Amino acid sequence: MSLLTQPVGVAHYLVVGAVLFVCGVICMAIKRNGLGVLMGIELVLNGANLNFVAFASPFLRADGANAIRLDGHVIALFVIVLAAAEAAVALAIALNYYNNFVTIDVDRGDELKG
Amino acid sequence: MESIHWHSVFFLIMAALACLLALAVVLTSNVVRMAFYLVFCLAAVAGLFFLAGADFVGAMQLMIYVGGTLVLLVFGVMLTARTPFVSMRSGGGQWIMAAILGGALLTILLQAAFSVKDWAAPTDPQAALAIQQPTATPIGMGFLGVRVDRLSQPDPRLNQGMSGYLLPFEIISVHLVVVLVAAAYLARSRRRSSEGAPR
Amino acid sequence: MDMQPLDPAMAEFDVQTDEILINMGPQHPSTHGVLRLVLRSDGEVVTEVTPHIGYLHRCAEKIGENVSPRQWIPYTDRMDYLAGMNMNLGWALCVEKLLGMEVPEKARHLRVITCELNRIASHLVAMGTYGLDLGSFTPFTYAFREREKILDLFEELCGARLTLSYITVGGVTSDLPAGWLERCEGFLQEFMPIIDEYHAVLTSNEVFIRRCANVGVLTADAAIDYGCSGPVLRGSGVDWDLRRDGEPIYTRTYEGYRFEVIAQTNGHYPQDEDYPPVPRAAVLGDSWHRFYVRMLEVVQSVKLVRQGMDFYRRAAGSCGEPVKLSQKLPKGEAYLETEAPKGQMGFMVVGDGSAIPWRVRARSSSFCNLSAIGPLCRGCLIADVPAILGSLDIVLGEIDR
Amino acid sequence: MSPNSILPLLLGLAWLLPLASFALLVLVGPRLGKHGRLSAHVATTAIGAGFVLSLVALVVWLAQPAQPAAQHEAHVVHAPTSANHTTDAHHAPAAPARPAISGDWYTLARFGALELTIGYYIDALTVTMFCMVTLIATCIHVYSSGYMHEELHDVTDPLVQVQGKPLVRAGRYARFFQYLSLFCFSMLGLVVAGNIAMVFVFWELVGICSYFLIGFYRERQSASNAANKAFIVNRVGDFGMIVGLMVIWTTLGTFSFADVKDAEGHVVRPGIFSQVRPAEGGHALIVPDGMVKAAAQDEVAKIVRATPGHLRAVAAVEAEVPRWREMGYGYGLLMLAGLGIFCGCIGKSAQFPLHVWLPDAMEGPTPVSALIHAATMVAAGVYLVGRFYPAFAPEVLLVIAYVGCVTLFIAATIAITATDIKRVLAYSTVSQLGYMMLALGVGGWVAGLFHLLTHAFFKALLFLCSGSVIHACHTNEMPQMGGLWRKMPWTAWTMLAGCLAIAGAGVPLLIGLSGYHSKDAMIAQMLSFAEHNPLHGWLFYAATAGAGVTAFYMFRLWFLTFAGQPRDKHVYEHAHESPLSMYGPLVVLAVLAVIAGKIGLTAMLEQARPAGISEGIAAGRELPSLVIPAEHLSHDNSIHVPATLAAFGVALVGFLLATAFYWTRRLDPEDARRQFAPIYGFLWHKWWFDELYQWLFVRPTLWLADFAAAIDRQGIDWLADNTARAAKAVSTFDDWIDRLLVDGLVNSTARWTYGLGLRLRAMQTGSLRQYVMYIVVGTVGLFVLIVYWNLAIAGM
Amino acid sequence: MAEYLAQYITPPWLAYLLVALVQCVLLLAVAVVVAGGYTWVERKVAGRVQDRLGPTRVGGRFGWLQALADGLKLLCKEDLVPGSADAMLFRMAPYISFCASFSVFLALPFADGWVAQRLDVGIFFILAVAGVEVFGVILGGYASGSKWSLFGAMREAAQVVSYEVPLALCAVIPVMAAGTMDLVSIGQMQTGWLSNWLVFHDPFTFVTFWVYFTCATASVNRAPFDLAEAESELVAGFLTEYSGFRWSIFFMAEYASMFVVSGLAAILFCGGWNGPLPITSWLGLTADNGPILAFLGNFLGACNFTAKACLGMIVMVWARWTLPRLRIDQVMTVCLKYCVPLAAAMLLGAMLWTYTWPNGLILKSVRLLPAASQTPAVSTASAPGAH
Repeated sequence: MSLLTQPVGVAHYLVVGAVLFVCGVICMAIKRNGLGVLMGIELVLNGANLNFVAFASPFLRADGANAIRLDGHVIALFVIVLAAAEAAVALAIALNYYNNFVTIDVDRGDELKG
Repeated sequence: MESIHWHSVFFLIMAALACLLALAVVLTSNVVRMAFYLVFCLAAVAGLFFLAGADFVGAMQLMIYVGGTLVLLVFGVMLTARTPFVSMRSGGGQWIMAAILGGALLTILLQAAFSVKDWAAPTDPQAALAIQQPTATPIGMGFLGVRVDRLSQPDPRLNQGMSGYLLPFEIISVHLVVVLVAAAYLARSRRRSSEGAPR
Repeated sequence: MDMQPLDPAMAEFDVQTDEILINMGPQHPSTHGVLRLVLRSDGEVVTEVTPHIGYLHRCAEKIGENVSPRQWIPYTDRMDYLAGMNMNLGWALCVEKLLGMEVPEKARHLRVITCELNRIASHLVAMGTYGLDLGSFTPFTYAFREREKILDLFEELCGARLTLSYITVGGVTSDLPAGWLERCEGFLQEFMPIIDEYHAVLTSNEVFIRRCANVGVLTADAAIDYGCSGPVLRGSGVDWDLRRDGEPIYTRTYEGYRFEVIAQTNGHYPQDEDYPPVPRAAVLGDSWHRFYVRMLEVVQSVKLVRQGMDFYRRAAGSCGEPVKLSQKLPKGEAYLETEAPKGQMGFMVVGDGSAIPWRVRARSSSFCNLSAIGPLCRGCLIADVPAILGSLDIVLGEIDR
Repeated sequence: MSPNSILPLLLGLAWLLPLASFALLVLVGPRLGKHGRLSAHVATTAIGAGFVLSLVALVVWLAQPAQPAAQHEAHVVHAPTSANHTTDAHHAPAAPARPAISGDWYTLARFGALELTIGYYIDALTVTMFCMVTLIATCIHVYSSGYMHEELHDVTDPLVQVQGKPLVRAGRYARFFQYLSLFCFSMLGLVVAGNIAMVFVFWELVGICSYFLIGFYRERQSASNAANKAFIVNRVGDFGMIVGLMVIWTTLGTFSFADVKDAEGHVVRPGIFSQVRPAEGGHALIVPDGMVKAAAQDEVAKIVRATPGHLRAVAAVEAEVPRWREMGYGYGLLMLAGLGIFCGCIGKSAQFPLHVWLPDAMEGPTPVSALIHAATMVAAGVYLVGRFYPAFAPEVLLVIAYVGCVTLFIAATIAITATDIKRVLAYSTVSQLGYMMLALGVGGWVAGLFHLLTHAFFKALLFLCSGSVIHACHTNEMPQMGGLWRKMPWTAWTMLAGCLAIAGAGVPLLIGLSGYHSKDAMIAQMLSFAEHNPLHGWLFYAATAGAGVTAFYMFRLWFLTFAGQPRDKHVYEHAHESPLSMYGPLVVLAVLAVIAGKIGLTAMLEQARPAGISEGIAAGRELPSLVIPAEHLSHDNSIHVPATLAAFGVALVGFLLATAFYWTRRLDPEDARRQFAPIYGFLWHKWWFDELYQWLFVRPTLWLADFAAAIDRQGIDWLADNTARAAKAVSTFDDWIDRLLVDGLVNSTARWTYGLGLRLRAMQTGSLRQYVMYIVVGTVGLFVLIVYWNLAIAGM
Repeated sequence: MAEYLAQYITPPWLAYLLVALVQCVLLLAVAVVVAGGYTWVERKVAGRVQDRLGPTRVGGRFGWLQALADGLKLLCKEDLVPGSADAMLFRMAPYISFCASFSVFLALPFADGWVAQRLDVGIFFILAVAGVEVFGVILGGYASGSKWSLFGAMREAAQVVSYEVPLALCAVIPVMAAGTMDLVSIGQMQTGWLSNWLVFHDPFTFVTFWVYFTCATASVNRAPFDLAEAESELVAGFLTEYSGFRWSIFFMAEYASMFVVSGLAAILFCGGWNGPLPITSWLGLTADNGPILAFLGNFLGACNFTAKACLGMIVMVWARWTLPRLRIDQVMTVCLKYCVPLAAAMLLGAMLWTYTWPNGLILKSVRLLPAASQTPAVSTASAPGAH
């Protein structure tokens, strides 16, 4: 109950970020659908982004002077933009993959197996 | 009874939403539902951005991620959505493996999150956020090479706007254009036509 | 830097997707009835269209072998239910050909007046629903407004609006009521300016032109090969109209009438009025031309009706005596094609000496016109399928009979 | 009559009644009723009466007037003061502190200063344990009367073949209840015992009862082997316990827990507890004088030699004792005593590395498994740790914690793969005992014993349910069951209650089944410990992971047995619900398993908390950085909430995984098995422990015997022959060296390189998802490395 | 209001919850009534365009209760879920669209300061949140389990994602001219005469307005760009399998979106709540003359704004009932070959114009938030010591 009456801090954001990150990693690790892997990557990026934004805010921590401020926001923006770019390329790759293998199952694409 | 701290309440709602939806993304095997959950997970993250005082980043998240990237993703899903591929299940072993590894990673990350005392003990963000603050302008200035939040930079070299983001911004922009062109090129497929001659 | 080896067997496509089969119909807003089209499509691109018919089959021809020719007239109404008069006329002429009958002068002009009015009504429906197929609702209401007036005239004439059974073997069932000609003249007068409105709303509308110009191009040879007729054939530039080029028993009906056959010959239409010009994007034989031919034919029909009214006023005598139900048909057969609004409608009757035909057959123009949809739609977009289908202007009652 | 006099009477009576029953049954058991049918009634009546008496004792205990701490007499062991409960609202005891009651019934013998007595030591723990043991024993007696009905007539044992035919033997109904009565007597004696020697005696008595009952079907080779194994393995632990006893005897001169007082209430001889934690020092742990002197006997000898006069020498020695204590004399002895006692506990409670006997002990009849090998006897080890708690040095506690942790993890993992329903429960028992040990080791005295009590209820329940299932199906193998809930609803639902209880089901932070509360308390204490000792954070993580594994295998068991579709038609069709005498006890135990967390057990246990540990245990001499935090600290929200959520969340994941695997079948267990083939094999073979021991201990012993025989028979011949052979051998050896070293080195280098390449190639699977896994493993590994590297630099 | 209630209701959070609920219900009720009213307007206008009367009977004259009757009819219809549909997504999809399009009202100012939440990045927020609406359509189309619906969804995805680009480009131009993304500030800048409207700021904004309106029509799926539900081709596109209330939710979302884009056009280009003539200042209904008069002025402004937005919507209706539907390739051509380059060119032109005449050639009013004085204020405000 205490969380309802006390202000939250960076740590709480980090917890959410961690959960998203881990979910993303698990997603990447177990989804056989290539687009599922892609979604896992998006989750991972968002988990990281959340951390950047949380670290940027001087109000979420006791040592506000150490907040990374604008850097956090800008890096988060860059991450979003790069994620968009990545999604476009990954989608193109997925489509090509689909055309070549007639499936989107990433387990089928093991031609580089040692 | 202590007064409710609304900022925390909204944080909790958004955080719970984000976490649960992320979990749902992991657990569901239907790729369209995954996309569906992901959208709302990312929207909840955008809500968290707003709560952290990053209005611009939050709106950006909504616009680019939720509005753009995910529509793209869903597009891909629909292009490749043939019934057997909509839900592909993973083996039980991989689930266990992933659960163990994920649990370990989560443990480590949580430990790291709570390792610094200052991070858990904030000043009151509710009061701070109540003050209307422009968030877009500083970012815009930052892109133009002027860090308005670091004007009191003691280092004179860094104070001359050197700490801005003009160059990275340009690089990112060019990168984005190049990547989009490349993606468009990649997405076009070549296949052996049945007629044997180009159409 | 040449990255791509130019292999002639390699074709470059857009984003490649799987082919899917789609059922367009039999319940679909733009199949004009219960037609079922099976589309094989690759994304939005249609690679194959297969029409499936028979959902409206009512054994009309078999019924015709069990009733006397006059009794079968109401069944012909229900073939092309949008042009009942023309159907009646085709059957009546066919039976008359077998019997060797001649109809009185007055009946001949009444037949022309009603058939051409019905042609106008049919083309109005074709125009209105074509707008509907292209996503524009308003022309439909405009077209139906005028069509209603024609149907009002018919109602006054024979009591029915759609299933008319007015023209009969041996003439027409009744003479004109008093004042009918004036009301018809009044209608024609107010109808002529409205045609310009139609041209403004559709024919010369930029979006409309982009939607149907160069879509579904049917060359003249192909049109002839597929047995197309009517506006579909003339839209491909074949100057052929049974009212002028048909069998004598049919052309005799139009004796003394002046009209143009609407077909683009030598690069231009017979222009006796101020019509919107042919857009540059349009190609002979495309949907736009088919639509345009119908619009111009409406004007010709108006002219024919006016001439018919003049002839009627001058004609004397009765308007024909319907043959008796017990009229024996001679041994032998007769086949006659007439120019219905949708195309050439053929009827065949075989008599065996009794009052009941031994064999009755109908040759449907819509059926032949529809058969061309496969090649027309190959490689077009899904949105073009209704556009092409609408330009063919089919009626399922006639196809399935 | 005061409680001080009536409680010994009541509990003594409750203790002796089973003995009487045993005596009666030994004499006339088989003649009581047809085939000894009535022997069940005799034994049940005896233990039932014991239960009633225990309940009366409980009432008397609760009704006795409060005694303020100030009025405590010197010999009274202090119950915890209530100071630490101000912060702990919902665990505050309803009644104020009450002292333990101790005394002797009978003196067996006196060896100089040492008295061997039949004594009692009664505090809240004793009373609670009495109630628990008698209650469960009563239930099991009732259950057994139904379960063992086959023994009422001649038994045909298809598992034993005599000359190609199944063995036919006389029924042993009465014999079974003899053993049960004897066991109850022994167990109660162990609980009531007032000194460590008496504990040892009853310790061995329960051991022998266990031996008898495991080998109940003694004609079966496996049963007889299991009985032997249990007995021998326990001896290993008892050896350590004897060492501990000897240390205590030689250095402290007493076995008694509490002080021995004379009629006026003056202390005649201080007991173990007051020597280790004297009241004058605020019950802080010190090395007792006796141990100091024993360790410093060279110094003592010097002083005695140098000082004339016995009294003056004694005085001089006494004067030196504090200095010696400061120097650390005697601390090793204290640790040795603690470790020794704990060795016994390891054996009895089947802790690593002596856990191997318990699963095999499932050869006995199922009620025995429930009573002895799940609920009571194996818990005796935990009970003894709890009883002897004041005398454990912090280092010993750490050892206890680690042993418990390793045990819980090993056993839990083995339980995942077991298919024998009783074996799953056996490993679960081992694992849960490990939990208790771990909790006790990290300072969770109440938590550990609380779990002991709740565990007794639900584990007895689970075992009885499994007995019911086995009774119905005539097989132990879960793969042949399935869908049984339609056939045996009572068993299914009571077992579900047990599974939920052991998995710790509940509404987090609000309410739950018994297991939820006790596990919660333990994990919170572990987290508290981990926060104070980051280097030992493993314990918390392992225990939390263990909670998930527990939920997984328990629900795996339940789903495999009761849910889904029947896998063996034959078994399914012949299954039936058990008689009332069998499912009646199930219902009683199920109710207890559900509510036991909230009936004031913790408050009861708080009263018995040994003095001096309520505020944590100070650092030991050998590991000065070790901190064992006070238990009430773990009730703080900052510890309690995360611990609860972590335990609950992990258990939920375990449950969901089990659901996905075995109920909804969304995931394929076969697939998982293939994926983890090596790990699966490892677990399936129980971490190769049996084979390891076979190889390490059994086989060397046999070899040694063979070797001796060989020397006897062939020694001389061998010597003669080998003189000649030696020459040949030397040359062969030379040849061998040549091949091995010169050729072999070169060849093996090449082979190793090649083999390594092959192995590494296998890692390059081309599978995207596996690469992701590698990355995560690498990240986690790096993180762990960094964290512990830092800690090692900073903390050590 | 919440503070007031909290005095009487014992758990304070209950009071807050109650107030929030009441406000939500109010907003929803207004939205639903407006959407209902607008269906009536559309039917009437369509009727007139088609030479018909439109609804005449329900509610006496003009059929003004027709929307209610329609609503009742839709409520009474069976809520069908096709067997092959992904039932969960199918049920959720309308709500997504609805929530997205109504969330936008959070940042849409109706008059000077009459906005639920004045956002620093208001225009950005609106474009972002409005973009989510498409997601409901796509999901609904996919989840219906019908090929027609899937086609509708695909078209919607392709179309809306494409049109967001020129739409955002067009929105950037007035933002650049105004120097802020705060919609209230943009509105305040256009106070006064017609000439202060941003559409008359320079020739480029004038052209941009028409481009914007085209793109806005396309991005809210109105004819001639209503490909996603093209009834003559795709039966009803993504709506094919929807019936009853769920269908009407999509419908309301569409109307709300139309209102939003029209309102945005009004704020960005046509002065927002400031009329062609400065009537409020003539009447003295400004903040200088006390709060009551200011309220009146704002009320007039809100009416003005609503009227402008409705005008935009009526234009959309007009276009819908006049033009045939474009084909998907033509829609994409319009977007990528005409709107985007045009908008980009206008952006460049407006940029140069603003650079050359910083205060505009026609727009003479002083900037309310001069960029130069704002920057230091930001830095001091965000310094931690300031609080």
